[in-house]
Amino acid sequence: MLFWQILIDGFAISALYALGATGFTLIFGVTGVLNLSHGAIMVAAAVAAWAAAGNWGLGPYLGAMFGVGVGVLLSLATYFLIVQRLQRSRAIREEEKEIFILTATLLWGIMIQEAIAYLFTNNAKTVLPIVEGVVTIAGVRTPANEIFTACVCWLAIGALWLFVNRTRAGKAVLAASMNPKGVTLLGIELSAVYVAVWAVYGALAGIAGVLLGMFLGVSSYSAGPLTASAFSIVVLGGLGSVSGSLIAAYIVGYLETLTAYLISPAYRAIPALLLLVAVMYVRPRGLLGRR
Amino acid sequence: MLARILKSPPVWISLIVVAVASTLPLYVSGYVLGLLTIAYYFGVFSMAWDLLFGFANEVNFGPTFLIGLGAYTAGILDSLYQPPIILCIAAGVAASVTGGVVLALPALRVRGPYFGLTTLVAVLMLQNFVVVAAELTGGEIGLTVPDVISINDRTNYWIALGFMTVSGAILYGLSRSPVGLILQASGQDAVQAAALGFNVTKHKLAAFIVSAFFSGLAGALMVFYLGAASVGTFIDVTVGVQVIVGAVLGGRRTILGAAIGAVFLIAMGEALRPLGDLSTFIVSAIALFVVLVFPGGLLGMLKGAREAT
Amino acid sequence: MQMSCAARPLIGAVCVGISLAAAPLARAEDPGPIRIGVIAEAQAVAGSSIPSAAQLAADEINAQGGVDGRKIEIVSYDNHSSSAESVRAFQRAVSEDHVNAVIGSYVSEVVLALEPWAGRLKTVFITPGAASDLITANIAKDYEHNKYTFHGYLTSSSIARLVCDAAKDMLVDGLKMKTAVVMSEDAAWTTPLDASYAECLPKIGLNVLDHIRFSPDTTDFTPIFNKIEGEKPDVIITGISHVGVQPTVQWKSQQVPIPMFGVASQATNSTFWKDTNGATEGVAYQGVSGPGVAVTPKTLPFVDAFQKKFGNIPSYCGYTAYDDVYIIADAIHRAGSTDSDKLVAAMEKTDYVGTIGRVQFLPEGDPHVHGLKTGEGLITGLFLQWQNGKQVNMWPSSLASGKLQFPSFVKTGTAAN
Amino acid sequence: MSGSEPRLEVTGLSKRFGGLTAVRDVGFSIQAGEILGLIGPNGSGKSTVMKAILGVERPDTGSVRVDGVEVAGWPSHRIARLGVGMVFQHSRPLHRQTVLENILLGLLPDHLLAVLPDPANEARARAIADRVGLGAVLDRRPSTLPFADLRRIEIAKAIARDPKVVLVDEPFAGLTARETSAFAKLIAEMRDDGRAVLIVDHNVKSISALVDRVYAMYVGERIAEGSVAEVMQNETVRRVYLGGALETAARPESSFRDAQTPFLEVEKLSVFYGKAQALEDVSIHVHQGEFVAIVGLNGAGKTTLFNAISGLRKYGGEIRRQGQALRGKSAASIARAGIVQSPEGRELFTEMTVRENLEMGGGRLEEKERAERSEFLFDLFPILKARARQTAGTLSGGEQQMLTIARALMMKPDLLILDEPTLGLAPVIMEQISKALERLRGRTDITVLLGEQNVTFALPHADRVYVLEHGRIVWEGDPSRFAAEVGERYL
Repeated sequence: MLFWQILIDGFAISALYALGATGFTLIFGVTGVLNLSHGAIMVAAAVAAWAAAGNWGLGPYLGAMFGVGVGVLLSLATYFLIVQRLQRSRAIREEEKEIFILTATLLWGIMIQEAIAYLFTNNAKTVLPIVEGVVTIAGVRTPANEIFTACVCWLAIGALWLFVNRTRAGKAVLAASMNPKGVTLLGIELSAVYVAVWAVYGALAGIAGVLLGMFLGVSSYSAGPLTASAFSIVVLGGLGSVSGSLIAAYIVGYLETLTAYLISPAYRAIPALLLLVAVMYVRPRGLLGRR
Repeated sequence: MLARILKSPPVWISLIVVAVASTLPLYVSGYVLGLLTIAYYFGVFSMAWDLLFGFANEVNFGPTFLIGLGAYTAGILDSLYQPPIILCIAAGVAASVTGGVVLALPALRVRGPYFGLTTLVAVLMLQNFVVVAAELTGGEIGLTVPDVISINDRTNYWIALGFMTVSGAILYGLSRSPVGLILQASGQDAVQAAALGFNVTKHKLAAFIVSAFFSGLAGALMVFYLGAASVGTFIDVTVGVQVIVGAVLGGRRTILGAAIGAVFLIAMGEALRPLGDLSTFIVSAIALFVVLVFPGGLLGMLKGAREAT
Repeated sequence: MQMSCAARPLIGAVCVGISLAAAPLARAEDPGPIRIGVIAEAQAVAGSSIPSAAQLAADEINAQGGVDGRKIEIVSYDNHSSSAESVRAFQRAVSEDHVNAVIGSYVSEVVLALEPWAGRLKTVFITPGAASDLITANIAKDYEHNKYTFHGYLTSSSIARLVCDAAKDMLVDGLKMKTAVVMSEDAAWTTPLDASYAECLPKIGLNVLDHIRFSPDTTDFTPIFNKIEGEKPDVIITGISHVGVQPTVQWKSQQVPIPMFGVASQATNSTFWKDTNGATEGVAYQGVSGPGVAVTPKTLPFVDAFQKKFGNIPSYCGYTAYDDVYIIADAIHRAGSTDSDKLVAAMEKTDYVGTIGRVQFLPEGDPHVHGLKTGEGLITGLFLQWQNGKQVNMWPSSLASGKLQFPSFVKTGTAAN
Repeated sequence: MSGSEPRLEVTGLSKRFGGLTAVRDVGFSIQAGEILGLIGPNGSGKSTVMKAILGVERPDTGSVRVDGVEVAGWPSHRIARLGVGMVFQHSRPLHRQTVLENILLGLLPDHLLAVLPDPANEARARAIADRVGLGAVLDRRPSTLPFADLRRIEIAKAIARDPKVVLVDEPFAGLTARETSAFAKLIAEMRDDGRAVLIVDHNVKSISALVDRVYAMYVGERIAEGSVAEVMQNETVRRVYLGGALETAARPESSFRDAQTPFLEVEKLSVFYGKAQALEDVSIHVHQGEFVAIVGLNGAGKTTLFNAISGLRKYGGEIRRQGQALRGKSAASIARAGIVQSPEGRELFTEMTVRENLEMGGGRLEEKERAERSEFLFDLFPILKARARQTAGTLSGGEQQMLTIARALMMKPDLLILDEPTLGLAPVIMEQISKALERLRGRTDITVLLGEQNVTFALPHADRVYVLEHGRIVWEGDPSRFAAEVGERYL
């Protein structure tokens, strides 16, 4: 019983982590950017969906789509207003651009977060769920919503996989992550690739945010922790390695669930962090890191 | 060389500024003083961070790890045994210096984002520890410290100002001294520095220790000013962001700029308080604007202006 | 002031204008208005009612000519729910804005950080919403230094006792329940709350099977609910304030078959139904007041006025903040001065019927000195439940306007039959 | 007093990186007051030797002795303190410090307590500055100085520590003729001070005036050692650098249809890297179907020229494709327009399979056409077919080079730019690639612009040859005349 509970709950939460982290690592792998406004974008998407579905009466489906749309817009804004400007800036020396992008995206994230708190206050909000009710799996009464979340996460990840491995645009993205110059020399416009990646990223983050909003609920406070968890998962899995982050997401997800069930909900986050620290010391590249 | 340091504009300008600042209590309200007191401590945080980033070229996302260690160690010691405050502060400093060494270990092995990450994780760890060890640290509740250095606005203000001035002088002096030169060389290109016979590891480690020393000291002093320590004040990542933004805003690799930036941030935040929730938004917006448009930071802008004329 | 504006961008500018204009204006006439500082969590559900309610009270008093001809002026500060910000705000209030008293915060952590400053800066300070017993304990420990702090809301332990009283009548006698699990957030105010729960629940015949404390930043309550369900209690006795939406929504979405009963501060707020998409249906919570419940003759007029002015129903600390302004005004009137020590003396003699009952402070020497007296004829508290979008009072029977009913997925009385 | 004991003695030095052996059993010694030239083409392992001496790389076997002290495996800074100095090719001065402070750095003790500046140092720094010719610019910031002065700072820093042994990495790269002689003088002075000097460079010629002895390396091993003259006469060396007797297949320029407006015209091209001018008034042209080779040593500017053509670099002057100016077009659009580069760095997608890499190249072709094309290329490079399912990263250097060329050919280029295709490859592999190019020329009328420092490889294919030196075209003509007129420089 307990075993199944842990198995099922861990699976759902991990799927959510995985989706969140995938976009984050994709962006890093292809554009080399660690986007610290990640959490804020997720929250923005969720809150947008909440407002659209509830306050403006668009209903759950349109609301969710609206939320994802907001995610994409914000992600593109992040690229055009901040990342691109910094990458092209001549005033900043190359080796310093990293810290500048990190600082700038952090500030940008705070702005988004504050804007949300200002417009919608910072109480937790839960997005109108698309599916309700519960089903019983292996004797575990599970919210349909939870299963729905896991499914959508995996659909999204699967879609990403197809995009990257089966479409030409996707291949270009993959190639760009390995060797941008090579891509240019083959007549593919890097700038186009980057825009595509940021759009895809926005969609992933948006979906993750909206699902989180339906499953657990979000508040503007969640932005920081969300970025942090994506960050740690991605590093655990190895920066830039999508499969790595998927594995890492499940390791972290189950570690947390196990701790919450077997030890105490209060210590939930700690084992994962310890593991992360250990990895940082023993194998800084992360589990599947290539760089 | 000393003569040159004294001649350099940033130094005598800041000397004048300090002189003026020290007279503020005579004609400024206690509230503004209280505000500046905090700002000055943040100034030290930012300067200590800039020593690591600007000179050792180590991007430390966990300044609050060092600050928090100092602050909480001092605070907890006081709330448990009430020894003389000076002892608590010493203990705080010791703790954060140890933390600095711990932080340095990975820094000397891993590069780039990985190190930045380790530091971030360090903060999360500390934060979780504080929450979990609630009975010791006050957890989410925050720790109320029985003693304060003084409840007199002016005294507190002068302590903070003096502390910032001294730290600034030392850090700036270091950055301009021969060791500072070596540190920069090590940060910029370890191979070349080693080829000149410098033990890069040794110098970077030293930088971490110095940075930790001042972070911890400032943290401990601030606890005994506020009379309370909470995760939200000393450890939370957003605090670290404020420290970093302060340094970048003021002009990285300048030490003094860091202090200016930090004070500016706090002052802005307060000046905009009437806007309520929007104040943070606007402060971040301004900071972002500076980062995007004047990467040199406030000092950079001034320099630019001077060279332009 | 800004806070109430915060919710309304449009008039924000106006409000800012006012609060800025306030400062110089004050200096002008003599002896000048009575200034009361309000430090609150503008962005939080509960906190946002505090400045609004205080302002409402001030307006009413001023409309009747103020206190001995002196107008009352509210100066508000948003503390972003942070102790440090609050300390700075407190300093500003006293040294910059020269307030005569401070009403502050529903967060115990914040109040505990401010309490020593009230003593240091010798300024009367009353909290409308914090519950931790430490607040009054500190006063008892060092009266001379801490006497400036007053606890304008129930202490955790008294709240716990009120919950037990209600549980006795409704759950044990009513639904024949025998077992309970206590679920509370890890925060300053719940430590004494849990202690009292542990003490009084068995007394009324509820056997406490387990006691779960979780970190206030918990987002996923699945493990917690599953654990509780595994232990098959008849009821979950809650102690939550910082969290609210998430446990409630997940309680519903996971269809936890056990009723939630106890303290759930966020549930007192009228927007809670919308925030939870109605998941709060059936949540039963302790309160000092509720919509449509005439605890005292003053209650309903206040709620109406508040709703008229701010468009929503006040949170629990709205009521107390409103009363606190009157209490301070009354004390200043009786003291005939705003001198802090005189004010403290006068406050201690307070006997005022407010919106939540009859307010009297416990005297020096009591372990809860400066805390509220509770019980028949003073403050009894209420027990309400969300029922299809409305907060309906169940207890005490004298004020009840409905009876407990839980959503279909909740199985009650299983233990009984 | 052991005058005969060598200052620096390297014996049996070997270093492997994963699979490949970078250096095998290298040994030499340098006396005080002697200059040894360590030469070899790219990938010959000479820089690995240098790093091993400096302690940047830890040698697998062999010993490195400084004044008889075994230092193999020591950390860099200890070796440096023992008296080994290094003049880096790429100068990275402290940008916010003055030239004086940069030199002072070299004089500082490795103490944490060195907080107070020592005036004596400043005097010494000034002396050194005057000696290397920086006296006039002491208080300027490096960013305001010409390239040559930045190199001077490096020399100043190196001699500031008064080292017994000085390693000099490609002293003349990117310098003008006049600057070159000035630097030669500085290095000669080091010798006269009784230091042991090791100069690392690509070929004998450029350093022949300076060195007492030469040690030539090729693919990680010693191929010759002795006086400049001896080494230049050495058969192996001549073969490595010049190849044997040439039989060239050159076609007269007049034989090409587009004689009046050549397919590609480069006119008065000049490119700067910050201070350093990489290209100066370079003018070349390539006809439809022509095979043009640009011969030049490393740092001569070949890659820069190609990158300018491919639109990867800003430039002054004109580049025209069939009369159309290319300025302002994005690199990608230039590639799409049929000017395709097979870059020196290969730039393969290392985690993709060989086939996927090719498909990336043929991305814009029809399914069927793409299949045909890859068949054609598999036939051209049979080894790639065998490796089709392997990821590019796992291929050997030679196979990677072939894949790079094949990937470029997948784009059906009008003009194929080959940048250093033989870089660090073993002779056998070069042979294979050479054959492939031969067949390519036979079957298609492809136009090729080849950049090489390996004359052996370049000449047999070329219709015309340009010689690029210090960013200038110094010779143009028929490959058959090459050996006689400019061959010597390429030893």
